[in-house]
Amino acid sequence: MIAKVLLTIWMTVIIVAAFLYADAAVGFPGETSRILFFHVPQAWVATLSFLLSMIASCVYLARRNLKADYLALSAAELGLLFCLLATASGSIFAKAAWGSFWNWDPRQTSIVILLMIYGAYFALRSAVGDPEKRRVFAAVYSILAFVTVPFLVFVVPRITASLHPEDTMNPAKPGMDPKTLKVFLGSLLAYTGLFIWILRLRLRLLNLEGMQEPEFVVTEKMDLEGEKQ
Amino acid sequence: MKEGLNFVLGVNLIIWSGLAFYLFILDRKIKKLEETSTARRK
Amino acid sequence: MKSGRWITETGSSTYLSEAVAIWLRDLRGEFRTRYAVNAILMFAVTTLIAVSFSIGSFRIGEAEQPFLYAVLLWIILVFSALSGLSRSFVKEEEAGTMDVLKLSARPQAVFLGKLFFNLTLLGALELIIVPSFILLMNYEIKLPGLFTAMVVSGGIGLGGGTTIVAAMIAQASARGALFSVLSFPLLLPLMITAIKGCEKAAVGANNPGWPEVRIAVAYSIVMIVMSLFLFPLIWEE
Amino acid sequence: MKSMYSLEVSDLCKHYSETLLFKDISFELHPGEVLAITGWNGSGKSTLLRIIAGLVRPTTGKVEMFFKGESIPKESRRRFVGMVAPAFSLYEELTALENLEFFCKVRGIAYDRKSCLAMMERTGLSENAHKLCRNYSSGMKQRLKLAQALLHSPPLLLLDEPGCNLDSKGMKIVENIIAAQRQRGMTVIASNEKREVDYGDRVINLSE
Repeated sequence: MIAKVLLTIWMTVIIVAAFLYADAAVGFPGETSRILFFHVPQAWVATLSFLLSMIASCVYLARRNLKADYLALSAAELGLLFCLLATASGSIFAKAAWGSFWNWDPRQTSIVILLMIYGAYFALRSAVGDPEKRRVFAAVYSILAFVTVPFLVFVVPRITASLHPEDTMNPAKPGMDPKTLKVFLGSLLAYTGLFIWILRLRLRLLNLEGMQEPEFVVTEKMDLEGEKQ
Repeated sequence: MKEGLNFVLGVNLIIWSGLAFYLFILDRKIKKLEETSTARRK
Repeated sequence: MKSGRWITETGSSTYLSEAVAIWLRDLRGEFRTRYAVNAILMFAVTTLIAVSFSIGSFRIGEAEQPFLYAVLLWIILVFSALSGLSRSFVKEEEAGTMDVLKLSARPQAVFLGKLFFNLTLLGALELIIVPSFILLMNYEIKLPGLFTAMVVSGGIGLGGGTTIVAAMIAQASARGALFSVLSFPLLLPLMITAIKGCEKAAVGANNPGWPEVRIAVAYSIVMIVMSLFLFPLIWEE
Repeated sequence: MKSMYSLEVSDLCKHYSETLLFKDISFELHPGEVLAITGWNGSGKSTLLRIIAGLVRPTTGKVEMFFKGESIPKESRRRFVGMVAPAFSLYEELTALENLEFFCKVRGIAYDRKSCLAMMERTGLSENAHKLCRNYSSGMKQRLKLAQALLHSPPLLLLDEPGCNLDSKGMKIVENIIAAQRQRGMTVIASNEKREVDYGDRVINLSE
């Protein structure tokens, strides 16, 4: 409980610091670079949750315990949410810094492709009726999609960058003077904390739903009883 | 330029406090649900 | 029956021979019903005609031609593949032969057999579409060797990436649309690479070691190896 | 011959999301025995057979086949099992012989025309071995499914309503098959027809 209160305070500190304490990075019009204290952690959490969902999927395929699937599902849901946030904040920044909401800069392409993978993941989950098959297929797909991510990270920037000669400086890391770095890392920590907080809430909800299923012979393999959180 | 920042800061803080508050409510609601369901199960 | 021939030892035949049996069976079935070939070729030919009619070789300047034509070629190839490659599994499910196949063949053999079948379809698709695309659009290619290597390795990647997805959607509802939605994100890295490779081939840029072709080959190997591990999980209940 | 093969099913249970199909099904089977499984429609007869064949995963419980005392891994169980079910169908665009040829090769048995033709003879299909299955009547398709299930002379034969769509001659063939299988292997029949249930030495009723 205390952790959540601390996290709330910490995030507030970060928000204030992002606007007052840190100063705007050079090379960007006016104060626009400040959004990066929020945009980059969002993208970071989206990728982190995709990785977590993939690992949970591997665990599910290996041991077929329901908890792993719940984790894979909630991580994917949160990943999609943060991916949308990152795309939105990214295009706001693009509008302010380069004048156009969308110009397929390598960072934007990778985020959109991640968005499409999540979209496909949930399309697959909703298209398979049998619960057992749905969980296996979703797990297999998230592993397959994860395997293509390294190609995206290395292939897309190298190729799309050269496709757009007027590609300007990569906005990922603004000029990292110590003050900005402190706030940036703090924000990264805050967002990761927020991610874990919401994830746990979502997991507890899924467990509650899981318990609603009718009383039937429950095997030790499928332990639906939530062990003490 | 500065006062523009204060406005944006204010908006962000309001959004964040709303979100945090919502999360705390969710937390309590789920805890209550968990108690009732574990009670029913015993 | 002659004296009962008990199958005592388990692996009496290699995966490959079983896969070839499935491949030949699929080819024979396809030759008679032309179920998948029609879908793919119809789609490819109509899109090709539409593209060449609307854009034609006169409207685009010399400078952009190599890149834009490479994009158009690969859009036609990828979406034609997506319109037909799921058929081999979907037909098995709809005809009810999937259960018998599950009972008689090993999952890896089924995957390889279907992969070979899909690659055959893609080979036919490329043999017909790529030359006619080059003719219809009189697409000038300076390095034909690199271009062919790119088209072939891209095609193998297409087959490698989509076969396991086809097996999954065959056992799900809303099959057609789902196949493209699921396959496209997986194919994007391959498609971007192939476009880049074909553009370089057309422009004749010096391109030591054909990096794009090597990326496409690496992609195919990764996807096929991953699919071999994952396929048994989606094949057996 | 007696203890060469055996099948052990221990406290099987299967449910589909809400409905519970059956619970605590246990039995053992040895060569020479025929087990009949009966029950109302939807009582899970076919599902039980599919679980034994390894096509479906049970919610709880275990199915194990032994060869000379050693447990056969699930992946290779299919080489020791032949199954016929109404939901199955063979490749319509191929001829009967091509179907059998395919199933021989895919199971890794050396394909020889003679034994396939002999199998066709045994199921009374020899005169239209070269016709496309699309033009087969449902009875003839059912007999071809029986032929396919016996190709690799499986020690365990699973028959889900073997007699469906069969005329009296067809039923005679099924009887011979069951009699022949009794000599050297195990058989499980799932059916509601009294005649087929009577083939079984033991009967399990799923909807008691």
